[in-house]
Amino acid sequence: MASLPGYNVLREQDRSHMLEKIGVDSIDQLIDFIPANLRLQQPLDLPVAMSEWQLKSHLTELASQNESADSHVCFLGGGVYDHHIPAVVDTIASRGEFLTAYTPYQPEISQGLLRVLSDFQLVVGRLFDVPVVNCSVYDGATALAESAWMAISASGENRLIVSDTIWPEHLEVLHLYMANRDVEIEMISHDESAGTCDLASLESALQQPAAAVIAQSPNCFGILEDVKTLVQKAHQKDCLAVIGCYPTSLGIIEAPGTHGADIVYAEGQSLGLPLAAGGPYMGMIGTREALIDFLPGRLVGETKDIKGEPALALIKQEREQHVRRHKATSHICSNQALMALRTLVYLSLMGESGLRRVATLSAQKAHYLCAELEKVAGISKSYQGAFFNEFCIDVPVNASKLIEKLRQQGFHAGIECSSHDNSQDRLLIAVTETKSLDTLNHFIQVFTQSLKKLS
Amino acid sequence: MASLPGYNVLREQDRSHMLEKIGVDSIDQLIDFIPANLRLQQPLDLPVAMSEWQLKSHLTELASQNESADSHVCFLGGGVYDHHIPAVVDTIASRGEFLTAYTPYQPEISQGLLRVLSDFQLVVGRLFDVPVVNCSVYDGATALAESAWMAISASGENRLIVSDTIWPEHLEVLHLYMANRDVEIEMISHDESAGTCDLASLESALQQPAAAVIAQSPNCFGILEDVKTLVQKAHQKDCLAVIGCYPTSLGIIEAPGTHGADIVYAEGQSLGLPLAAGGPYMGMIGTREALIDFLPGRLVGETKDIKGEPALALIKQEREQHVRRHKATSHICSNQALMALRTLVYLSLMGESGLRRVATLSAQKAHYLCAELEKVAGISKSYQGAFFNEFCIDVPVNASKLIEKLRQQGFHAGIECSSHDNSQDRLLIAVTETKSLDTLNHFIQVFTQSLKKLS
Amino acid sequence: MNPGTTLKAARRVSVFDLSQPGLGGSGITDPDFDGEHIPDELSEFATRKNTGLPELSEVDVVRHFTRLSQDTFGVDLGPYPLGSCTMKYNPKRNDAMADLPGFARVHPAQPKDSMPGLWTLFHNLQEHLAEITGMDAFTLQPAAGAHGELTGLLTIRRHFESKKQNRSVILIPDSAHGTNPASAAMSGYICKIIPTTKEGTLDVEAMRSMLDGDVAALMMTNPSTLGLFDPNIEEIAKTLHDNGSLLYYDGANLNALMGLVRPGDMGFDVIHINTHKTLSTPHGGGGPGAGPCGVKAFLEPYLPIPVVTRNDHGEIEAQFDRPLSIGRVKSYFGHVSILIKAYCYILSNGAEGLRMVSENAVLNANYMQSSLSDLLPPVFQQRCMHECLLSGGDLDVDPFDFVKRLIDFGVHPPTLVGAGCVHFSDEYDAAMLIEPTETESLAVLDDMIAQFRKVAREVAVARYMIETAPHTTDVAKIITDEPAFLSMLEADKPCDSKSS
Amino acid sequence: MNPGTTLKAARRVSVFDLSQPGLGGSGITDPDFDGEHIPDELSEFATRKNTGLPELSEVDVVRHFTRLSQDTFGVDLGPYPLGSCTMKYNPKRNDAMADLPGFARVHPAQPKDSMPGLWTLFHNLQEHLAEITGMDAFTLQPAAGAHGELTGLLTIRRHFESKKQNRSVILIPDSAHGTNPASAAMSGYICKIIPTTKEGTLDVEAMRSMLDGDVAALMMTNPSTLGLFDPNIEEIAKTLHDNGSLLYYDGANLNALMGLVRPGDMGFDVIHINTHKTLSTPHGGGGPGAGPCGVKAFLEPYLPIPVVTRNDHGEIEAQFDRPLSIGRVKSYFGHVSILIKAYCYILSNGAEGLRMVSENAVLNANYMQSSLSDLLPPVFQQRCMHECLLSGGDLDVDPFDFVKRLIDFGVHPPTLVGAGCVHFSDEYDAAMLIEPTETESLAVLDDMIAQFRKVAREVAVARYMIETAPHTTDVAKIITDEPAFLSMLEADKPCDSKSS
Ligand SMILES: Cc1ncc(COP(=O)(O)O)c(C=O)c1O
Ligand SMILES: Cc1ncc(COP(=O)(O)O)c(C=O)c1O
Repeated sequence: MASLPGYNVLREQDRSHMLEKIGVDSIDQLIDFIPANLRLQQPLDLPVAMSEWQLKSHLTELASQNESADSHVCFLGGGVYDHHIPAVVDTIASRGEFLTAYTPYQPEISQGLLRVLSDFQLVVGRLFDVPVVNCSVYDGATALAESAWMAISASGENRLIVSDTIWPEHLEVLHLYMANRDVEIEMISHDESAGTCDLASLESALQQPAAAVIAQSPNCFGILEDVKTLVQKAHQKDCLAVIGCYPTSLGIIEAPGTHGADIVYAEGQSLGLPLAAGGPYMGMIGTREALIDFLPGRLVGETKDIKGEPALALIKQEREQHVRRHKATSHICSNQALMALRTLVYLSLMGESGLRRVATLSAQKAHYLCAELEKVAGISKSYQGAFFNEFCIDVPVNASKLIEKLRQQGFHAGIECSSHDNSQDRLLIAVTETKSLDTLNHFIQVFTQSLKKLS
Repeated sequence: MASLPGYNVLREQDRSHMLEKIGVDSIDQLIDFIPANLRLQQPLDLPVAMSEWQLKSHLTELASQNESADSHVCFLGGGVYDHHIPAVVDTIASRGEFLTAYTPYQPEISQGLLRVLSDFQLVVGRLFDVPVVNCSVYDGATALAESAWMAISASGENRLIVSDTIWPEHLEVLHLYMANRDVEIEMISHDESAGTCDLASLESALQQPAAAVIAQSPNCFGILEDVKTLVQKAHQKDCLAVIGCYPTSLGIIEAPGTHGADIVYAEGQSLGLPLAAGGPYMGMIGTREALIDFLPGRLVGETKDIKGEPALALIKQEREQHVRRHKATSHICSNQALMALRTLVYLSLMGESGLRRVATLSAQKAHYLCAELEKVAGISKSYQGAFFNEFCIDVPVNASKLIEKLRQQGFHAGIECSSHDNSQDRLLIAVTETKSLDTLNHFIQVFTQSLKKLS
Repeated sequence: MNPGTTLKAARRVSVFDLSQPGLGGSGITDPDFDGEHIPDELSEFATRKNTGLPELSEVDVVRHFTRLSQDTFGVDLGPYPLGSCTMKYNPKRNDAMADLPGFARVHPAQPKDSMPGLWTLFHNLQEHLAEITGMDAFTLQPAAGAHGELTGLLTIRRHFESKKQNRSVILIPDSAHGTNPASAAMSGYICKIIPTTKEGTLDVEAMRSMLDGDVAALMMTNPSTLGLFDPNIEEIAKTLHDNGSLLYYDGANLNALMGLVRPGDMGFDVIHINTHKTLSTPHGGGGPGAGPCGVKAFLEPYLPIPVVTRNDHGEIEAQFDRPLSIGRVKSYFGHVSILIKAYCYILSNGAEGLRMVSENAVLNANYMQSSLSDLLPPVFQQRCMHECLLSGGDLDVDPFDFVKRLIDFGVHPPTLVGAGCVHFSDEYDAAMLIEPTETESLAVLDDMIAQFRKVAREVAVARYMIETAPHTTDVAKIITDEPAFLSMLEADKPCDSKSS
Repeated sequence: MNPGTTLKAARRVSVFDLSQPGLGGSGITDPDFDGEHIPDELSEFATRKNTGLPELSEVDVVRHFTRLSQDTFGVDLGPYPLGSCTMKYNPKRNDAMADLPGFARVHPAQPKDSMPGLWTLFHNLQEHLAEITGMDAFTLQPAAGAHGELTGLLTIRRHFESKKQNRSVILIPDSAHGTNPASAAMSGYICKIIPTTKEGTLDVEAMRSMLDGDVAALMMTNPSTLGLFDPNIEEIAKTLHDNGSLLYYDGANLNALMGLVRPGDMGFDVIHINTHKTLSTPHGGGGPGAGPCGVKAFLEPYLPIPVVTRNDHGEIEAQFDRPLSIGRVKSYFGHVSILIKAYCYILSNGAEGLRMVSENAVLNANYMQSSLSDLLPPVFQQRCMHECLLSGGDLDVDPFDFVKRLIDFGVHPPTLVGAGCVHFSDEYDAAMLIEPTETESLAVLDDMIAQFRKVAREVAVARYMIETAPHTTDVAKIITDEPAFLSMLEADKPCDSKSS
C-alpha cells in the first residue's frame, strides 16, 4: 500500500472488516457477478505511480516546453484575449468550498454558491442589457449553437441567417450542432472594404422566413458591426436577432440588448478566465423574459424557505435534461459554474469604472499600434470599419514567415488570417490593457525590422 | 482617485461627509496639531503607482533574474533544505481566514486558529519527545539564542558551554543576543577526524559551573553527535542540556527529548516551509514542564468557556512582554504562526510513516551520492562520523571554482566549507528525497568531468 | 445594505447591495495612456453611458465571496455521497499543476509547434485512457459528459453515413441519465426506451424485440445508474452487433471498473468518461468538467478535429486536416486545465492505485448497503457496484425529508429523484442512490451510517425534527412547489412563442 | 473521534483524534530507492521506533483544516478594529508575487551573484522606506517589530561604544508597547519609565529631570499608543540630542504618517517599521511579519550583516565584511516573502496613494471618535491620529463584556488592556483603543458605529445579553482567571528552578 497516494483511505484491516460485514471473503467474491472472462487478468499498462514531487517535476518539464504569454508578448486574439486577471479572482476561485461542490441540488447547504450564480446572472444581464441570463454553457462556440437552437425552438422556423464574419471555429460548431436537426443555414457575406456584414446580402436572405439573424460584433476581423441596423432588419421580418459579443468591449460599446437583440451570447474568457491553451472557458447566453422557457442550462432564482424567508434555488428545471429528457432545451448538465464565479468576481472588482477603463485602454493601445504600423511602408489596414481592440493588417511579405520571425524575437505577433479570407498576407492583431507603451514601441520597431529583412 | 488601487475605499463625498461630522474643513485642519514645519511640503519621491499587471510584470522580471531550486538542482543545505512541500500545505495556508487573522486575543472567534497552534505544540512535542512546545520564535538562530537565555534564567548561572559544530550563522546570533547580558560563552572544539564535539574539550569546560551545554545534531558538517553522552555529561555537572536538531531527521533519528535534553530547539524550515531566499522560517523550542515559565513566546492551552465547555486560549501570558514588560522571558510579540500552521499541516500529511520515508529516502540518497563521489579519484569524505543527509567532501581543486563550474551546468552543488574549517577545498552537500536516481547519476557524471577539467 | 454586514447575512446580499458608486476599478491605470478618451474612430460605437455594474472595493469583494464560500458545502468539508456524481476527494496537487504558467498562459492560437509539452500530455493522456477503458483512440475535446455523448453519437452517425446506412433510432434504458436521451435528440436521433427487469438489469428480450435496421446504437452505462453491473453485457453487445448496431458506453460510472473490467472488452464501441467523476477533477459547483470520448479503431477517422496524434515523423501534433471527421465540437482543444488534472490523477495512482480506487469504491458502497439494509433495504437484493440503491419505502417518513435531516449531522444527502440528476421509473421513487466513493474512510462510513440510523430512530420520537430539517443551516428547508412544477411539466407547451 | 464529524465540532478535535494508524504518508515513494532500509552507517543513530505523529489521509487533513479556518476570524471576513495592530486589508496581488518560484524557490546559500533580482528588490525597498520615513539607511533583516527594536538598540549601543561612552539607560513612556522595555532589557539596558501628562503627551519635564550622561536613548512612538500625536516632538528631540542621547522611533504607528510627516524629520535617529501593520503584509494569525530598521547616516556602519548596498562598481550586492557592524541578528536576509509583499504595496500605492492611506486612516479614526463620543468619550479631549482611545468608564457595564457582544454583530473587539497587546496605566483601564484602518469604508464604519450603539442601548434593556456574550460563536465567553493570573504576576518568582 505504501505506493498509493494519501487519498486512498482504506487500510488492509478496514478492507477485511468490511468484506466480513458484507459477508464475502474477498474483493473477487464481492464482484463475482462480473463474468470471469471479462475480468482483467493483468494490471493496466500505465506508468509506475508517481510521488507528488515526481509528478511536479514531470508536469513542470512538460509545461516548460510550451511557449506562452509569459515567454512571449501575446498579440493573439481571435476571441480569446490576454487581459489581466486580478489575483483576487484566483484567491476566491481556489477556495475549496466552491471548488469541490457539485451543482446546488441541496439549496439549504448551497446558499453561497447559489448567490454566486444568481449574481452572475444579474451582473451579466446588466452587461448585455437583457433581463434573463443562464448559469453558463460550455464555451462561446456552443453558446452560439445553443442560441441558434433557442431561436429555432421559439420561432418554429427552421432556417437561420448567419453572418460569415462570426469566428470560423464558432461557425463550425454551429454547423455541427445543427447538422442533424433539420435546420437550414444561409450564410450572408461581408463587405470586403468595410469588413462588416453585407446588408444587401442580408436583405436578400430575409426574403424567406427564418428563425433568426445571427451576427457577431466585433466580428472576426475585429470590426464592429452595425448591430442596431442588423436587429432592426431582423425584427422587420419577424426574425429573432441573435448577437454575439466580446464582453470586455461592453465597458464602452453599446450593449446588444440595448439595440433590441433577442438573444445575446458570448465567449466569457475575457472576464477573468486564464488562457489555459483554450479552456475551460465559458459560454454566456442572455435573452428576453419571453424566451426563458427555451434557454439551455441552469437557472437560479429566488424562492422561500418553509419559514417564508427568502432563499435561492435552481428554478425552471422543467427545461432541463434531468426532467424533460429528450425534449429538454439542451443536453447540458455539467456547465462552467466555476468560470461563472471567476467572472462574477472579476466584474465585481472591475465595476462600472474598471471595465470602462480596461475597455478604453485596450482600445487606445490597439488604435495606437494600428496607427503606428500603418506608418510602416507596405503595411495597410485591411478593413475600413471601426475596430475595438483587434484589427487586420495586410503585409507585403508572407504572413507566416513574419509571424515566425517575430516569434523568434519574443512576440506572438498575431493570427494569420488566410483561413478567414483566403488572403495569405493578412494578420489579425489584438491588444489588451496589459501591453505597455514601451512594449508596443519595441514591437513596432522589431516588426519594421523583420519586415525589412523578409522583403 | 482613479490611480489608487481598489483597496482605498473612501470616496470624495465620503471624506467631505466625515470631515463635516468631525467638525473640520479639511484634512489639513484635521491634523493641525502637527507642527507646520514638520509637515511634508512635497510628495514622497516614489515610483508612480502601478496597476496590478505592471506590478506583476515588474516582479516577474525581478524574479526571473534569480537562479533557484527550479532552475538548478539544489544540493544546498546548511540548515535549509529543499524538501518537497505537498500542495495541500499551500492550499490551507493561503486560506484568507488564517492568513489575515491576528494573534488570537479573542478566543471565542479564534478557536480554529487556537486549535492549529495547540496541535502544533502537541505534534512538535511528540517529534522532539518533550512535553512542552511554544508557538514558535523567529527562526532557528533566534531559537538557539532564546533557548540559551532560558537556560541562563532557569539556572541562575551565566556561563554557556557551546559546541563549535553549531551552524556558524546561529552562533553569530547567539553571540549577538548574549553580548550585553553578562553572559560568558565558552566554545568547545570538535574532533577533526570524526567531525563531532570533542568530549575532552567538553569535560574540561564542565569543570566550571555553567547554565547549559549547547550542541547540535546533525551538526554543521552534517555529522550526527552523540547526543546521549552530551546530555549525560551536562546533567552530571548539573548543567542543562540544550540540543539543536533537524526536524526531518527525527523521522528516524532518536529524539533529543528521548536522550533527556532539557531544551530542544530547531529551525523548522524543513517541515513544509518554502526556501524563500532565507525566510520567513520558524524557530521551534520545546522543553520540560519545569521550565515552562522560562519559555519565550505564545502558549496555547485548554481552558473552559462560561458554560464549562472545553475551549482553547492563550495561556501563561504572564511570561510575555505585553504583561511582564522588561522582565518578560523574551521580547517576542509577532511570531511565525502561519509557519506553524504550515508545519502542522505538513506533519499531519506525512504522519508516522511519511516522515519516516522522507527521512529514510533523504538518507539513502545522500549515502548513495557520497559513496559514489568517494569513488571518484581525488575525492574523500572529510569526516568519519555518521551523517544523515548532508556530508562534507574534500576535493582536489578549488572548491569555489568547482561550484561555479557545476552551476554553469545546472547544479547548485554544495556550500563551500571554508568558513567552517579554514579549508579551501571542502564542500558541504545535502540531498533530499526529491532528487531522483537519474539526477544523482547525472550529477556524479558532471561532477567527475568538471573535476577533471579543473585539475 | 451594508458591507459591514455579519457573516450569516452574506447570502442575502447581492453584489449590487454592496455597491458604492465611485468605488471599484481595482487600480486600472497606465502612466502612458489616459484610459478616458475614446479613440475618435470608435466614438460612434462607444456610446455606452453606463453598464450598471456594481462598484465594490477590493476588500468588500474579498469579504463577500469568502463569506459566501463558507455558506457552500463541498467535498472539502465533509462526505458527499451523492449517487451518480462520484464526489470523491479532488487532490490539491493536481490543481497546482494546471496552474503552471506553461499551461495556464498558453494562448490557443499560438503556432501549433509552440506547445509540444501540451501535445505530449494530450497524447499520453489519450493512451492512458485507452488502456484504462480498452478502447483504441480518444478525443479529449468534449467539455463534459453530455458533450462526450454528443460527440460519440455524431461519430456513430458518421459511421453509418459512410456505410450509407440510414439508422435513426437510439435505444436507451429507462434508468438512463437525462443527458443520454437529450444528446440523442440533439444528434437527430429518435429515442426508444428499454424497460428494466425486476432484477435491475436491462430487459434483453425487450431490447431484442426493438431491434431492426433502424437502430443505430444502444446507450447504456454499466454499472447502471441503479448501481448494478449488468452480467448480460456480452450477450447485449453480441445481439446489437449482429444487428449491425453499435454499443455506446456512458462512462459516468467508470469509477467502479478501473483495473477490474474494461468497457472495450465488454463490447462497447464508443464511450465517454467524466473526468470530474472517475478522474477526480473538481466539480467546481457544477462544472467545468471534461468528457473525453473514446472509440474502437473503426470509428477513429470520424473523431472531431483537431486530433492529437503522431505524424509520419513520429512527432506528436494536432491535426486539422481529417476529411472524415465529424468536424468541430467546440473551440480549440478541450478543457485543458481539467485534462491536466485528470492526467495527474492517473500518474499519481498508477495501475495498482486505480484498481484500488475501484475496489474500494465498490467495497464502500456494499458496506453502506449491508450496514443499512435493515432500515433501507436494497431495491434489488444483490450486491452493488460503486453505489447502492436503497429503498426508503419502509421509512415512516418521506425520504425527501429524511435526507434533509442528514445535513444537520454533516452528511450531504444522497441522490433522490429530483434531488440529484438521476432518473428512476416510478416504482423506485422512494429510493436513495448512495455513492460514498473510495475516498471516505471506514471511520467516515461508520459515522455516516450512524447518522442515517440516528435519523431513522428519530422518526418514532421526533418526526417533526425530520420534517422540518435542516435546522443547522442559515436558511430553513426549501421545497420546490411540486404540484405547480408537475402541472407545468405535463402541459407540454407548444412551441408557439415566436417572438417579435 | 471520527473524521466524519460535523463542521462545528472540528475545533474540539485534534489531529490525533483523527489519526487512523496506517494511513497517511501522502504517497511518499521513489521507484529507485526502497525508502525502508536505513543506511548501515546510520543504524546506531536511526533507532527511533516511532514518532507518535498522527496518521491522517489527505482528505481528512484538507477537511479538518478547512473547517478550522472557518472557525477563525480574519480581516477577510470583517472589520477588525484592534487598536495598535493596524488590521488593514492585505492585498491578494502581493501574496501572488511572493510565491513566484524565482523568489520562493531561492536557497539562501546560493552564490550571492545568483540572485540579482532579489538584491535589486532589497535595494529599492530600502530606498523607498528611507524616503517614506526620512531616514538614511535601512536593514531589512529584522523578523518583526520587536526584533527591529533589538536591532536598533544594539546599533545605538554600538554607536556609544564606538564613542567610548558608557550609557546604560533607555527611557520609555509608560504607554509604550511591552516589546520596548523587553527589547531594551535584552540589549542589556536599564529601562526608566516616563509618565504621560493629562493631555496624553510625554511629560517633557519629567523626561528632562531624568536626563543624564547615562541615558542612551528614548524609545517612543509618535503617534503614541494612545492615538495622539505628540506636538512637542521637536523639543523632545532637541533636549535628548543636547544630552548626547538618541531618539528611537517605534514605527508600529506609522500608518498615520505616510506622506504627511516623517520620523526622520522629527528628529528620530533610529526607527523600525512593522510591515505587517503599515505596509499591509498579512498578520498570518500572529506572524510572520517583518521589522525593517532604519537609521540616520551616522549609524549606518553599525547595521547588521549582510548589508545590501551598491559596491564600488555600482552593482548591488550583499556585503558581509562590515567591521563596525553589530553582527548578525538572524540567519540570512530577513523575511524575504514578507518584504516582497511590502514592496508590492508601496509600488501599488505610490506617493499619492500612501498619503491617502494615512489621511484616510486618520479620518476614519476621528470619524469613529466623533460618532461615538456621546457613548464612549475620548480619554483625551482632542482629535486623534489613526486610532482613538475611548473611555468605556461611563458604560454601565464592564467594557470587557461590552466588546465581546460586538462579536455577535460581526465586529472584532477593539483593544483593551489584556485583550490586545497595549499597555495603559491604571487610569485608563476602562479604555478601548479603536483602529479602524483606512480600508474600512464609510459604510462599514457606520455599521460598526451602529453596532456599538446597539450594544450600548442593550445595557439598559438586556445587560445579561452583554455579560454572557458572545452568543453566535461555537464556544461561549472565555474569561482568563484574572485573580489567579494577577497573583501569579505579583509574586515575581525567584529564578531558582535550576533543574536537574
Ligand atoms: C450516468 C450519467 N451520465 C451522464 C452524465 C452527464 O455528465 P456531465 O454532467 O458531465 O455532462 C451524468 C452526470 O451526472 C451521469 O451521472
Ligand atoms: C506600538 C507597538 N510597538 C511594537 C510592536 C511589536 O511589533 P511586533 O509584533 O512586530 O514584534 C507592536 C505590535 O503590536 C506595537 O503595537
